[in-house]
Amino acid sequence: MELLQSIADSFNYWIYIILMMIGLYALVAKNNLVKKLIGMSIFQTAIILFYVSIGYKDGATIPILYEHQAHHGHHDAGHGDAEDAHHDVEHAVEEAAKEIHAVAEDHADGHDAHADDHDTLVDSHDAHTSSAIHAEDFANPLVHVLMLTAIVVGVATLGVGLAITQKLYGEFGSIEESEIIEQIRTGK
Amino acid sequence: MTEQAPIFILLFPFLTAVIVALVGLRHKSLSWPLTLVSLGASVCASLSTLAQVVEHGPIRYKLGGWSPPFGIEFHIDGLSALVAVTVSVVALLTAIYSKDNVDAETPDKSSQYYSLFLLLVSGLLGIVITGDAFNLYVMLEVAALTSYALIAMGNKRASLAAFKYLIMGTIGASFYLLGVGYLYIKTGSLNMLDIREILETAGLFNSPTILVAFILITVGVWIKMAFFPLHSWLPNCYAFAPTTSSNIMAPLVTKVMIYVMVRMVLTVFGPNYAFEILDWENIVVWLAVIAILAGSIGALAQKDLRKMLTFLIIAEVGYMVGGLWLADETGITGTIFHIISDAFMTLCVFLFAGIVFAKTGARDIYALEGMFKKMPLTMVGFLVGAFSLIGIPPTAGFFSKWYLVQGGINSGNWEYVVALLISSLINAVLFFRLIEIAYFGKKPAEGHDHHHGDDHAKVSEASFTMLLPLLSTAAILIVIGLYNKELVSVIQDFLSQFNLATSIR
Amino acid sequence: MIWIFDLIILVFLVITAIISLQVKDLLSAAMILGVYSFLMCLLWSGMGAVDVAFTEAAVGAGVSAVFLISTVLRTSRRSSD
Amino acid sequence: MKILGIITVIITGFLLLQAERDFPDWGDAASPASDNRLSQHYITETINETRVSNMVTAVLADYRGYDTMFETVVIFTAGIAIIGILRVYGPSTKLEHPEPTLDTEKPDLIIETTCRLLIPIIQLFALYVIAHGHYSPGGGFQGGVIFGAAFILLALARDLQTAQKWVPENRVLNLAAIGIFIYAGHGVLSLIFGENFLDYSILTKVLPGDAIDARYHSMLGVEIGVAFTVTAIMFSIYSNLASNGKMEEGI
Amino acid sequence: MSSTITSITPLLACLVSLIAVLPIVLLRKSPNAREGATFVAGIIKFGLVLYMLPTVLAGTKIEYTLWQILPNIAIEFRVDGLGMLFGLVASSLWILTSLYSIGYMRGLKEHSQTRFFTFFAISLSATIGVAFSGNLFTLYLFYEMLSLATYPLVTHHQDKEARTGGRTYLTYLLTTSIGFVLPALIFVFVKTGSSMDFSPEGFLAGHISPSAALVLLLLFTFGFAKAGIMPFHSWLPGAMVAPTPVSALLHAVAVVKVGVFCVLRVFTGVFGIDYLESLDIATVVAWIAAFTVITSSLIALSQDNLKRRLAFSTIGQLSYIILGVALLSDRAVTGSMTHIAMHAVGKITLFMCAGAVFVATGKKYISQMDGLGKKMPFTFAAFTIGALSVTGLPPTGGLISKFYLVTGTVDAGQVALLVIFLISTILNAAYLLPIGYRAFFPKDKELSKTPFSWKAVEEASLPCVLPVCITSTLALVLFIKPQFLINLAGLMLGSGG
Repeated sequence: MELLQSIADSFNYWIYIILMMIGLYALVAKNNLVKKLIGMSIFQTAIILFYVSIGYKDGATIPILYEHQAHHGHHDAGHGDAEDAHHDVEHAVEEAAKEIHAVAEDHADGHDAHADDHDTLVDSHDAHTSSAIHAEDFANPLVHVLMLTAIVVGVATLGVGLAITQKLYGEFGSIEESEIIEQIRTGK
Repeated sequence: MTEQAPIFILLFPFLTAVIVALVGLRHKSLSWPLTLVSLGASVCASLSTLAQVVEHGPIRYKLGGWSPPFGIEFHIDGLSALVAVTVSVVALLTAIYSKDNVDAETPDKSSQYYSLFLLLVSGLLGIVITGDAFNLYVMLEVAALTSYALIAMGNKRASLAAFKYLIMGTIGASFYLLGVGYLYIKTGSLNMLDIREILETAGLFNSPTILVAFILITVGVWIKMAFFPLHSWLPNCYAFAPTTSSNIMAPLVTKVMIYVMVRMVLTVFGPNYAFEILDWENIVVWLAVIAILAGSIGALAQKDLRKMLTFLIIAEVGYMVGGLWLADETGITGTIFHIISDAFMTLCVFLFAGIVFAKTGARDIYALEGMFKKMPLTMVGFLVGAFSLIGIPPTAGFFSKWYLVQGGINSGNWEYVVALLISSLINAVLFFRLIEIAYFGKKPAEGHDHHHGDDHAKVSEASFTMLLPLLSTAAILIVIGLYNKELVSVIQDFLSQFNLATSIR
Repeated sequence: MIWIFDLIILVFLVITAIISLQVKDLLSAAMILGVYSFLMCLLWSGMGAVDVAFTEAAVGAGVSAVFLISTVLRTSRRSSD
Repeated sequence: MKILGIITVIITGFLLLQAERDFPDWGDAASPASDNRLSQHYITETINETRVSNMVTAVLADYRGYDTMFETVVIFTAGIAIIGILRVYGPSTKLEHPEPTLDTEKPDLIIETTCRLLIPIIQLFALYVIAHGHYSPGGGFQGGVIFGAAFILLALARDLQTAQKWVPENRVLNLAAIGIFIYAGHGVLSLIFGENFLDYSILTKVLPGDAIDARYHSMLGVEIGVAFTVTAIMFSIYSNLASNGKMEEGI
Repeated sequence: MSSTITSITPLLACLVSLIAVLPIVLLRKSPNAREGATFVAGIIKFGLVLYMLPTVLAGTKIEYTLWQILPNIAIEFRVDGLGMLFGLVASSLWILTSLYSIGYMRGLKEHSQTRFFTFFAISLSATIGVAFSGNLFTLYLFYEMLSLATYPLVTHHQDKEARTGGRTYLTYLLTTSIGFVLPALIFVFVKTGSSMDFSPEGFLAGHISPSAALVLLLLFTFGFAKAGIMPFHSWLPGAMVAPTPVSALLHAVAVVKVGVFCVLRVFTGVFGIDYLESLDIATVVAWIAAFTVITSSLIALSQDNLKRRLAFSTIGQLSYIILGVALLSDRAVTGSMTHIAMHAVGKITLFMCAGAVFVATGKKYISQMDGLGKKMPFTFAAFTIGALSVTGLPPTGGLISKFYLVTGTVDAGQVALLVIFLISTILNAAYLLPIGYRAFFPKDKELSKTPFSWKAVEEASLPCVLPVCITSTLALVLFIKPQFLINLAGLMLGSGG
């Protein structure tokens, strides 16, 4: 199982490369314009997968703060009104996070290198209040932001590509690249 | 307000693009003046920024008030300021020119056209002034999406060309994005200067990841700039796009991509890494030599005026890629200088091609017959552009070649020098072929007529809005040539931080 | 995240990607691309990228598929490859 | 073409695999990307600097707000581009189809009723996603896409003409433009008050609360702007693609 | 001796004809005013050059820096002996050529005369610019300007022949200037990093290796293809399609002389005679020039078209000049420099005569010219004097320069080259002198018996004949008073020649 798991770990990077190559191949080699665009979608999502993988941390949760942490964060300003409204949601999130924490601790036992990290983490837990924010606990939010942009760019490009495809179909009556090129060649 | 000038470079065209999209639906006639005003303002802002950079050194403009690695910043040094001025001025000239073309070639859609036009300009300006590697990608996509549309709004063949461009452009941009990702996984930063600092302090230069990042980014940008083996999308795109589209894209898009390449190599990876640790100058210079020759020879084979010019762009891209990889300060100065002068040169000849197309409706080079008689002023503008591309002093093109050849000699890359000269000669052949056609006309002058052909009754010059940009571009070419020392001193100020003089072989 | 789910999803991702590119009927290809996007969305939410997953679900599996389908219906459904 | 594709794929794949061995372990919290002050700053300081618990939203709309503005512009560009490429003005085919064909058939009752029920719920949910982006996954993009999907659903279930009655073409464009103006307006307003572009903290002059609150509130405003644009453009793209640019009948 | 003053006069002298373009274009509607403008500009130009003559003769150089165009490099004018000599020749002959071209163009009712005069004026500016340029860069600038400005003149007829000729013309000139001179120029700049100012000592010494020096020397010699060194000579016969005044200008005043002038400059100002001597590489150039001299003379013998024969004669004479300077002895270099002037005067006479014959009779071929001397006595008298001068026989100026060249060869100890000089002189005489002789004493007995009478004289119009007479007189005068030219040339050699 350990072996499988380690394969699964590097698998993430491999799969992104495989997916990307599938997309790239389709982009270059497919003859049908819509197929090319599908390839493009796959190509782009593969890159997004890569980015998201960068941001992943073992045992970290989603980059949204728990209620008490948020509270801790701005206790000086004394803003409590958000707290009531979202009590339920954040409670649920907190529960989920605790579970993940437990998993993370199991993990830590398996890896010596991680154990050290975790000790310091626990130390810092002791030093501060239990609700302090630790970077190790949350997935990297930056890559998520970047990838939101990338997704949007992807759909925008897809839309434009489809529009051009439709225009080409209107003009040549085909969405096969070779047929269109043939028409241009013979039409001249 | 001058400290806010950097944002205004971008803000004017970008906001006006949205306004044009709105207002243009109801009042079509407003699109053009709005475009002009906004680009004029952008030119002013970029000039003011350039003045500040020259006077006080690089500007770091924090967007959102966040200090650099956390927020996005504009990092404007001499290089970006110069290129920004070039982009905005070229855009303004093209916009003036576009008045008659846009309505004629894309009826009903002029508001969308101008909106896209302005968005393209904002995208390009955004690429130039940003200091953030990922923001550059976003801007790249803004510019790319608009280009696809601006090309696809042309005739039948333009649509297919646009689709190919879309595919190639996406591959290029994605490679760039992936390269930035590889940089990020190793450095954890997106700010260009920050990445550079981390690369140096953490000693990451031997990491294969950084190598792959470098290759991905370089190849991605090469695809976008149509560097020779990756150029196949370019000729048809620019040849069949609407006139204004090719007028704006031919001078700017490839040049801005070269700016990105220079920026990445010098600012992000650093010349030390790109030229010394990797040490593949020779391969790249040879590739550039092939690109130069292939572009020039490709141009020789063309009968279609605009298509011929597109092959010249490919050759010019070879100049600049090669010039950068000469790894010599003078060569890089030449590359940067060539970005500017080539933008105007290409603009000049494309404006001319546009006028010829508008006046005669023909695409091939024989449409030029007798042009010297029919439109002498237009031809004067063309001559300056052609001389500049050939490299005849005192036009800008001569001086960029001057620096490039000097760099080639300094670094001992004789093959590059020879290729440059051969390409100049081929350009001479190309343009004198055109000049000959224009000068001799279909039938040789009827020999010994009494009223020695000086009567201007037959003259039909292009309209004022077409002629003005052409002649201004010609004037700018000469002015750049005469004032090249000043430009070069700005470029060398920029380059002085990289210690290139010591890092050459 | 649970590695066994991870593995299954990754394998299915590759399978759907290949199928959507190989199937000759473009409408099916579009639908399978939707499935691909949805799997991707699952994977990402497993990695803690909820916002990205959410967006992918809305954009990739939803709107993109609709765009593709409308284009396929407006043009031709058959593909030579 | 196939050979070319295979060569490209092999070269690129080989290159990427080379670098893969050099990557930090998957999910390693100590990897440079995660260990860098940049991502740590976003995780630990966001709450203090912006009071937004969803770090993604904070980074998206504030730290990297400029990116996001242009992300919106990408969407806007795509919309305009597709109109530019596809849209055919004028009554070109009106003569062939005096009435949209779908109008003559009665739409399916079940679908119609379900949609009538669903669409308000989808829209409500979209609004929730937009407004709740500060505390949970979501925000302008996601909400906007969902909102746009509601209109697309309407157009799919009934026909394009019906949806067009709700959001005619010009109104779509107005909405898109307004969205961008809302976003850029925040930036311009900060410029007017004498700070850098998109520096929301200065907006405390017009918004309640202190400078951090101003950031918090501005982010909501900005998300709404994004939502406007995305909603409008998503529908616009759909209606152009579905009607081949004629805006007469959908698929 | 080598003091320097700053004055704007060189610039003005260069610009006068460029500024004259404006009135020429504006006055296109009235030919008289237009040609008047040309003429006035010519006289002002000559006046300005003359104004500088005493200063230069006194050993002072006149400098003017126009524009700092590149780091280290300025567009700079400097008038020294050689420049003055060439400037004097060009500006004085321009007046005569203008006069002549008025007669020629009107006589043949040519089209597009405004364009003709416009580019004529621009060419002159470029020529004076070359003459007075202070460094290699400025020289190159004006050299290119000249190539382009003369293109419309060469292709003036705009017919098929002109197209071919013009194409050859530009191909040769641009290929060599971009392909050879430009890299050589940049190479020099890279290696020396200096401002590339001409100086009697040269500025290359110590910066480059001997082999690089040889390559550079050859690049420059072939690169300035206007000098017509073989194998880059064939543009010159091709350019004969131009109207005769243009040929005269090309051959005597502007183009070819600019070519040799540039080569002279490179030898004396860039490398420096002493440096070249120490390197011992100039002999290569000397032999190439010698080859050109003999070959072109032999080709000239076989030409029946008068202008073509003159063209090949020019190629040979130009190589004399280069040969002279390549010998590197003081006398030979002096001879080269003076030969610029002497040959210019002689050759322009010959060309203008050929043109006058064409205007008056429409005849182009030597075989048709039997006995024409009686119809056109002034023209053919002038032709004979010109031929004598070019051949280098008394009582003409050509003798002086040839004398210096020959003695210089002896100084240099190159006996083989001396033989070549003598052979070529015989060949010169063989292809030039018979023309004049046959014109007056035709083979055809009938023609020779016809007595001379003033009534039968059918000269071309006065503006054609007058310049011919003046230049032939000038050729005679230079025989008597060559000293100031030799002085000017001597200034370049430092020692005073």
